[in-house]
Amino acid sequence: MNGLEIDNVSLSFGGLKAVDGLSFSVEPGSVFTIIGPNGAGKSTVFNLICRIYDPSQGDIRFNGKSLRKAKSHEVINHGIARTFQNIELFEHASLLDNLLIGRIRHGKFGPLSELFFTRSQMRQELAHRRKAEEIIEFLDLEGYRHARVADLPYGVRKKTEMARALVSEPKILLLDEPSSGLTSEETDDTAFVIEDIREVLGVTVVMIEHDMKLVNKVSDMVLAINEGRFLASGSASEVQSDPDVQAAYLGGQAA
Amino acid sequence: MRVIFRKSYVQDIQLFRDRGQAFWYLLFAAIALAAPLFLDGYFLDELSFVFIYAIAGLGLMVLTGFSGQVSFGQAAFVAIGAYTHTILLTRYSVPWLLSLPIAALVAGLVGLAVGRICGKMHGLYLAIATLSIAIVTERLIGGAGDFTGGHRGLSVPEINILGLAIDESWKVYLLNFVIFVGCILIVRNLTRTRSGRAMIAIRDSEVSARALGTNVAFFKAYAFFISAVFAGLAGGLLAHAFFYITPETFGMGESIRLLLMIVVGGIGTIHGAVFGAFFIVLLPTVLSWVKIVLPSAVATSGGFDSLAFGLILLGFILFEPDGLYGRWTKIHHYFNVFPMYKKRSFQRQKTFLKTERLR
Amino acid sequence: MTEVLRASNVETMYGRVMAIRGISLTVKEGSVVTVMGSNGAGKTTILKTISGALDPFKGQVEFEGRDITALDPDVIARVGIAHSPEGREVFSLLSVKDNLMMGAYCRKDRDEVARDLEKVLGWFPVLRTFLEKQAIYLSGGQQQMLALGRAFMQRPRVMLLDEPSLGLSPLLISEIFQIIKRINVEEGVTMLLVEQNASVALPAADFGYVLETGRIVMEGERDVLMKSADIREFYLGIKAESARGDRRWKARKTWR
Amino acid sequence: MTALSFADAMQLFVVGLSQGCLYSLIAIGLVLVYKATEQVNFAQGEFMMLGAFVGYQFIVLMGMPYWLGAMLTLVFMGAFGYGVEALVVRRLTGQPVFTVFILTLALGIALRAVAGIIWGFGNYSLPAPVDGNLTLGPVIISWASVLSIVVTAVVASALYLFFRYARQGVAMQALSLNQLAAFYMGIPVKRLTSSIWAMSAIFGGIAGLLLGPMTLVSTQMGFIGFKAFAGAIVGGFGSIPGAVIGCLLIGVTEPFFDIMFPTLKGIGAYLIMFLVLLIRPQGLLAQIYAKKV
Repeated sequence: MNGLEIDNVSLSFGGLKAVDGLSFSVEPGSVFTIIGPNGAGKSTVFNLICRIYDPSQGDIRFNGKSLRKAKSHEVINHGIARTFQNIELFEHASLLDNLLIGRIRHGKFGPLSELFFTRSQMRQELAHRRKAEEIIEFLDLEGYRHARVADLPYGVRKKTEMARALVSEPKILLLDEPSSGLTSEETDDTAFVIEDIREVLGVTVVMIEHDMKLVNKVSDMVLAINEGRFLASGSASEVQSDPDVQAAYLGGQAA
Repeated sequence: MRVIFRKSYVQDIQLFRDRGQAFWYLLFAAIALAAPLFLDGYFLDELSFVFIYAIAGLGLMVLTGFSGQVSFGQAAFVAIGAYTHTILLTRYSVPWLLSLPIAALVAGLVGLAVGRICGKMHGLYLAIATLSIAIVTERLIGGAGDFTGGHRGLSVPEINILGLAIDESWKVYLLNFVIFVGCILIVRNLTRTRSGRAMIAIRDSEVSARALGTNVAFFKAYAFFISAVFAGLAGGLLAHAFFYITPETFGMGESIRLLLMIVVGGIGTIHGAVFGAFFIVLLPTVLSWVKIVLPSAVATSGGFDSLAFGLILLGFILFEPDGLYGRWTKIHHYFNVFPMYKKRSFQRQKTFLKTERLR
Repeated sequence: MTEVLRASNVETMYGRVMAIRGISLTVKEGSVVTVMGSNGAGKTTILKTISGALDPFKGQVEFEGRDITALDPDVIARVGIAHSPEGREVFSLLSVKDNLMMGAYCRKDRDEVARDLEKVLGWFPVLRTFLEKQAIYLSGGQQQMLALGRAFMQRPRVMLLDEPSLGLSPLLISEIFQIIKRINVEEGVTMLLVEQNASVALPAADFGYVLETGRIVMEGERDVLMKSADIREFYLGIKAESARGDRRWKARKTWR
Repeated sequence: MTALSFADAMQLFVVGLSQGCLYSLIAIGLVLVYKATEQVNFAQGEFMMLGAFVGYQFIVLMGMPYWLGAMLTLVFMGAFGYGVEALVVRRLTGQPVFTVFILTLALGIALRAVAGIIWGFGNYSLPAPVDGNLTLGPVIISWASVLSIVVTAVVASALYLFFRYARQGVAMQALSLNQLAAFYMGIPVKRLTSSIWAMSAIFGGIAGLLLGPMTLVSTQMGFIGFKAFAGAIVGGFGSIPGAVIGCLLIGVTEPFFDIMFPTLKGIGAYLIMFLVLLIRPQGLLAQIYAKKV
């Protein structure tokens, strides 16, 4: 089958089950949201997909191919790109360089052509640059192109990280709390960006998110987990009306 | 203040930022090429040393400045280069033009192996591991007996390229200069292509470098390889400059000196390696001038040179952590914006320590 | 009510950027004051300037009439200001208990400290179960509780809270804010609260400031702010539904 | 390679043990600073050298009674360590670890030069605190070696307890983990940091006083500090028990290694360290944790 499949995956840290027999699948072209209380294992799921952790049981497949044998730097070659909860940018490089680093999967290692900067190398560099510029325009980052990432405001850094994942031309984008730390105004923008990512770029989005307004606006499918286990899934409104989710996560207050 | 108008993407990846910059660099190159006309042998020899150290420094810059791997063992690769080159020349009569690249490559391969082994180490662990490589290399060369000349050392023949004897200071100077420029171009090319970016990615965040498809172990080893090739090249040239090499020439102290050199120059920039080389080579000369005006009790005491070296370094780290190149850009900036210079734009703030034990 | 904290005309650089430009604010004893604003507006910088982690370029910070501008952060902490920083900043490799006891480092009254420890563990029962565990193993929400508890263990007169809701689930946010309110009411600790999430922060506060690009653009009592159209639109996210549903263009802020 | 008799082996073992204890004393000073401030003091070997020279000044040149001279030396070292932190190292707080590497390397160079200018570049002898030998069956061990073993054991266990239970000890760890947060707690970060450096310099001084009589006092004696580094790294830098274990491991294996491979004399410590790092890149008692992403 197509899309991303998590099949009965478990992982424990020192006896504590962080993820416990979790299964779900993501339809291509959809926006899939994972919600759940803090420490429910949401980021761990991303880390499992990206092979930072090795599951103790179960399989993760993308477009029918198992990822279990892949090394963590090979995951992106399957078309899976991600952002991080606490922003992991290349702080001392410019925004543009960050995006160009995002193009790393689209290049071959050619020591001689690199060190002597041949014409074909130049053409390659220009192609990367054009792609980076496309994404810069797509996310309205023009003004910051040559700024050092460490000097950028938080909201822009957040967008930069998204841009860096997008220049790698992924098939599926994992967003770890895209709205955390943003104001409601910026969160609204994020909603439009996510819709554009899906519609204009045709990228499947899997996100972890707390802001229920954003979740309601963009998700096709919502999965709620708690303590590493499945809690509920369905449309955003179905999941929110689920009594288990209310008790463990929303605390009765309709968001 | 000069503003760069960018009209095409090519502009950002060109060798020079704009015409003005190209003009200045070409002018410098021209002056350097013409230097034998107006400098005497002593200064040409000194400048030769500057170029050679700058080559070794460029290598270390790739390793430490770009890929973020601190190495206290660069002199080991310089030694391997120097010894391979000398032994090939004297024992196997390999032509100079072949011997030097082989020496660089041998050093590079050893570097590759070290990089592969040390790939998982970080910060202090890597620093001490590489330091021990420097110590072990020195001992191994010293202990290898006749093959390397042991602790007695080896004498190095004159440079001879295809029958052309490079026997005078100005010839050696020009040869070193050409190789030096070549090395700069290579490092510059590295910075504007994929591998260079991969190294910077590893330096700043290994996790996301991996997530974006960087084979971290590979590029760490590659950085070691390039750095060792440069060191080996510098070693080959240095052997000629010294005429006679012993294992002690390339001990732990030399490794540390090389590292200090790129710090004084300004870490992470090509300029830094060059500035640092100027500093480290010319410092003793400058100090010998200073000594003339100092009371003889101070000047003749044995520790004066190293005390001065230590104190200058301390001063740099405390007051100008960006090194000579950093100071230079600030002065440059001052004149560029002349009446509007604000001290504020480079003001340092209270900073606080955060643990690096989590990675 | 008397003023306990006052900042007058403070300007602070953050890196190479002027992050706050001439800010004056006052905090009355026993109140909860919130500072709202978007990213990069300078909210964190205000707190850091008050607690001494950043030195202001200009201006003055006073605590109970005493000038505390640009003192070292530990001195300011001992004066009676506890800062619970953004991103929790717990001592990751120390146990939960040691983390809490570090809050009480400067206190000599052992019995009181023990009582306060019990109080904190009463508010956050989860912490009790992890008491001997290293803080790194706590989830984000638990770390937030720990940071809050640790700040309370200082027995401060004023608490500076930086984004206590960051990255927390809706349930946890409401729990944490209940505790914050309790500390304020029951323990009489004055609060200066910086929040992105105005929809939780403003209802919990008595007085609010709105910060935009380093300047205060609006201030007022909670009830006044709650009625402001701009606040409702941009910070509380309550929108007049337009005929076309979601609007993609941005309304202009007028700060009325 | 010659076969070793049991008695010879025991003798070598004891020699190695006391040597390992001296490495440990230097390494403890290193780890102490690292544990509390995450700074690495490459000049720790030079601190030891300075301790030995100051002791030489008081005891030999000025003719003080041994224990008085030794006490004064340690007082001097404490003040010196405190001053170095307060006046020099503090300015670099928050800079990358690498910057502090370089700073302390430079400090080491300067200290060697200063010692050479003051006391000269020769070799000088320092009296041992205790004379005579202890004979245990076939093994002969000097009382000075016994003393160094005892001192190391006492210092290491006292420090272990200090970091585990004392309020200041925990606070020192806290400030190494997150200095800003420690400031926010009202912990007197600056004073504690300087005190740590003072303690570390005192341990360097003790090591210098113990090592001086065995190797002679010279400006070069500080290089032994690199072996202490190797030991601390084998143990997993940042752990005091680890440092002691690592240094003892290196101290004990070194004499055997030197006898087995005479041509490689002196580099055994580094080869052992390399081997350990190959298997455990973080040392025996790892102090590095995975960051959450």
